[in-house]
Amino acid sequence: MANRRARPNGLNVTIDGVEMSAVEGESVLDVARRAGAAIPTLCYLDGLSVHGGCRVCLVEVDGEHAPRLACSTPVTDEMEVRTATEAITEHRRIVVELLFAEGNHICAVCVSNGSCELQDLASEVGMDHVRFPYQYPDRAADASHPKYVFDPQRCILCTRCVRACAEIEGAHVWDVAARGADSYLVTELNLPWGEAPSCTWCGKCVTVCPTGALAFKGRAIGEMEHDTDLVGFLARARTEGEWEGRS
Amino acid sequence: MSAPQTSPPAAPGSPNGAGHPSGDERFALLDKTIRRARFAQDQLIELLHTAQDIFGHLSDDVLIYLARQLRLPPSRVYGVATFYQLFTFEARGSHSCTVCTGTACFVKGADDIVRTVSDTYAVPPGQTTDDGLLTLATARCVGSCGLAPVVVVDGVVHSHQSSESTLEAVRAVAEQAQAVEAEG
Amino acid sequence: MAKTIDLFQVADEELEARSRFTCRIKTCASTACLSAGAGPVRTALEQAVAAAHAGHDIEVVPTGCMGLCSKGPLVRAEPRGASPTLFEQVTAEGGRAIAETFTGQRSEPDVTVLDESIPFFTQQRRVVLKSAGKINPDRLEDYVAEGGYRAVLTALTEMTPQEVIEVIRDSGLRGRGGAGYPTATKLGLLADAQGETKYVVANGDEGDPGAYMDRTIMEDDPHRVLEGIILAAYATGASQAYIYVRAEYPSAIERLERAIRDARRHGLLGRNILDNSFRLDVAVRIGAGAFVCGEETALMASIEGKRGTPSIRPPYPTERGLWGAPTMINNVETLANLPEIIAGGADAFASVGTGSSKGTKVFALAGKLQHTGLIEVPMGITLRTIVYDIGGGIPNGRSFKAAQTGGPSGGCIPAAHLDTPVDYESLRALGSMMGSGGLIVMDDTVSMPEVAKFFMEFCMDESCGKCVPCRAGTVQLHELLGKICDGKATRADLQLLESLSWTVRDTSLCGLGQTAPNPVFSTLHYFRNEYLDLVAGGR
Amino acid sequence: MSAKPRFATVWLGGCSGCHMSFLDLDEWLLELAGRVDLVFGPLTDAKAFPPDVDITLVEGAVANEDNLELAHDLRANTKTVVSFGDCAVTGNVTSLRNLDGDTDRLLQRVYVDGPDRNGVLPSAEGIVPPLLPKVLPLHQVVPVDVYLPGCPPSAERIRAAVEQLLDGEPGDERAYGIRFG
Repeated sequence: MANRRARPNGLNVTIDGVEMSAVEGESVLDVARRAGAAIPTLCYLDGLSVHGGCRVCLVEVDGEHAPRLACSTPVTDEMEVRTATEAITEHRRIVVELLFAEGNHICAVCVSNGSCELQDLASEVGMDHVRFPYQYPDRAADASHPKYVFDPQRCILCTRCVRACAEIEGAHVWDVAARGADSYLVTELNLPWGEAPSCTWCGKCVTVCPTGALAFKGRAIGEMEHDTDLVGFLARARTEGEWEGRS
Repeated sequence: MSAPQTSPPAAPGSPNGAGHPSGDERFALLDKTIRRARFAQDQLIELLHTAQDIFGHLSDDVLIYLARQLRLPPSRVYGVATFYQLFTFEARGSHSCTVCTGTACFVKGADDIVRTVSDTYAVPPGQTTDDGLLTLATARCVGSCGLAPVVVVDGVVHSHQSSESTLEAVRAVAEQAQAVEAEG
Repeated sequence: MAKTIDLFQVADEELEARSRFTCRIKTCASTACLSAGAGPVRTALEQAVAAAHAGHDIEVVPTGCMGLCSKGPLVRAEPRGASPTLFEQVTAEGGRAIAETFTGQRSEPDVTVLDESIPFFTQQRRVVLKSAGKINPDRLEDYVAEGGYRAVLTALTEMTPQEVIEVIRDSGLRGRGGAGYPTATKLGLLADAQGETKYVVANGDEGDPGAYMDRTIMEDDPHRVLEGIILAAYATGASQAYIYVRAEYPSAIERLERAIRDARRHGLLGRNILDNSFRLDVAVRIGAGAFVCGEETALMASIEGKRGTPSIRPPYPTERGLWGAPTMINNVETLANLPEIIAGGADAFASVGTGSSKGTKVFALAGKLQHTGLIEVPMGITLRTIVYDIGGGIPNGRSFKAAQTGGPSGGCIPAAHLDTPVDYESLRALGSMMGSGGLIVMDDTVSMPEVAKFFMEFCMDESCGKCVPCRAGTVQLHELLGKICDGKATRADLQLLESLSWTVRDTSLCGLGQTAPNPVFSTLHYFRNEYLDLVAGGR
Repeated sequence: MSAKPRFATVWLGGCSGCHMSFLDLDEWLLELAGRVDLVFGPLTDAKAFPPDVDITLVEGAVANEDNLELAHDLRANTKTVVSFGDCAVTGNVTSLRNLDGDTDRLLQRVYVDGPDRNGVLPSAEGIVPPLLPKVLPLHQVVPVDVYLPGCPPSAERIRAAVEQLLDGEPGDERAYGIRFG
């Protein structure tokens, strides 16, 4: 009768020393956020499938020899998680440095300057400079769409746009082409975006972009703000039938 | 990329829709394989292989056609085709020289061979000479490590190669071609 | 409707047919020997036999790999009632001479004989390659005559699936793809998984540069692979299997497809296998040039016709694999061990090897050695035996520097550790790994930072690009190694190389990225001075 | 003995915006002048970088051979080198030309093909320094001790960083924060 645990099938999870109750099926990220732990994320976005590519949400789990992804690791009973050890912090910093070095991220002239998740993350992980040589990839921007601009120099290949378009809008205009360091985003068969017949002009890809890679046309430096909550809201509305009315 | 998107072939009325509006017979051949694969989306890679065998390379037209037939988003087809190394999107040279750069060949000096051929014919690895004569390629491992270094010239495997012997083999096929051309 | 084969009758008939020939001349038709000119040799043999009207007495048999690839093309003459002779570096002219010797037209061919009592042959122990190089891989009857498919018969008629798994557990078999996961445990996971359809996948996407074990097994003895698959499927309740083969292996694909057709025709695949209620279909799926597809989640994506990018685990394939159904992926060599384990028993299998590593391992022996080729050795054999006895030592008066195992995921083992037994744990303790079986020997002319750079370039080119540390990290590691090799690096660069290596190892999504820094770690560990000599300030 | 710390600022390949932001410190500059000897910078007359400098703020990326020479000079003669602003720290806008790669083509495009030009390449031996093949952040050229990113760093952040250095506890970025752009 006197169940020690908070809920039936409840799990006890410790995040950075804070004891939390959790439910089976929750991810480490879910519970950590409730615990107030600031685990950074880039590719993860509420409402989209889990991608697991950016690696910045890695945390240490007791008994595991390598870090685990907070976004995709389900919590288990008596799990002990540390979200910001020295090793984790250094890994995150290196990952962010790698992102800055592989693209052409010039905050000073970016539409998203001031509201960019990558820019914020750099500050958060203490990246005061990039130790690796910049790669300066030659990537041309696509301004063929009447409403939006795609600048692949700022793209971190998080695939939020790909997933938002395929999973929420159902159009699958975007995908990733080539592989490795040569990977890039394409619309349809590598068409100029403005000529892609499957694009519905819904703009979800633009709203979910964490950087200035996707923006509304005509925005100047620092004028682009994203609405990353939108797809989570839409996904919930759809799965929980929020517009159907509930008794 | 040039923009060959003349409007893509009209969606066939049924998935069994016959051929390509251009009337290119090769599409009928491709269709046969698509039907044998029962239009299964998971057969995309096999069908890309087939299409490349038929057409020599994968043009946008062919990719669009496959996307329509399998009812896949074009971006997905493009993403898959460009992911795999064996698919090529441009016509190849009339002759090819593929240098194996597997570990055994590396240890025995394959990189020198690549450099020599590349310098001599002014063609970077993975590309075709401007005159379309020679495609220089590298292969990860052709699995004949006992014969390292290995070079494949126009499909013929040459074992225990040096830079000189490779050049000789390439010259043999290339000059033969030029001689034929000169006669013709 | 397939007509069920009577294995014993076919075997008897086959052996009877063979005994009618006074001499059987086997000519290696494997990729390596074909590359060295085995095609014209076979034609010459056949023409000479035909010219002498000796077709009833002499049979020319195209076989798989005879092993010593560096001496190819190889031809082996097996006269009835006399000892066989192995000929090396046979030309078309030599082939004719060999045939004419056995048709009685000349006394002795002018072809170099390869002594089969050299350690290259005697130190080997062939289980997986038992029939390779001896049979015509295109003939099901050849395999049956060697006792083939008896294990399936035994399993289906005398054993429960659980019993099959138990025998495999007792044998101690571990995965031959690299990591050495216990095979029976994996089988057990799939057997216990709930699902209407379950899949077994044979991983033949051998991509390590310098490795061709799986290709040889698939080309030379495709039915052994099929038999292994049938056993695994029976043990786990799977009804569909795929063999994923790289497109670079066209003859493996061709032979497997023929083997599948023949097996189906003889009631060894399809419904009611060998008249039992068990059913299984097998299909070949072809890759298209992506090393990462050897990783099991990437391989499954590729089978589904998608980009071969790995997925995060959990869920594991045995929980949610192909099309969401429980799936088990095994390396081709692992599966090819199963027939011998079921037919010969767990004890016989486990009598070979060491405490934790049972059985044999196939290696593609390459690099700076007298003898290179494909070998199968008992687990626990020392590297020294492989290098100096089987491989015949280092040619050109040079000395041994390092043996590289595990390909781009593995490491280099220096001379000081030549007496290490070859088993999963010992190699891992040295910072290398068993890997799938590439074993490349380097002499003292090779620069180890260059070797590390070579493997890093491979990983960089083969990175799928999904996760940041592998996609961007391998690029930076490669650049740092290049800077070091060019003599332009500082001590700070060396430090950065090490710390980035740790991050790529610990944070990459899949095995490719996680193991990509291994060649760096291992060469830094054993050959640090070579790095220091290249860096400003030196040692 | 208790001489004031020797302080320098350097302007490499940048827009001088970081110096402008520095000047935004207004009256604090008077305080600073009391605490340090300003021995080199765009505001002084010195031609050569002086010896024994304690703190040097370096604005701008390393873009040409003069920048390169000065970078080595200042490093050899400074105790604490501060990468001052995004151009020094990352290359920033100055490094945008790296995307094109080829300096000859770049000069051609800017001075010959571009509008409102007289169609000649600027050249004056010994006066116009040749461009480096690639623009580099300062730390890719010489070791850097403290990084103060920002385009430009705000006056407050500059002050916090400099005060920290003068107080002898260099390089704790928590005091002045990290912010690009």
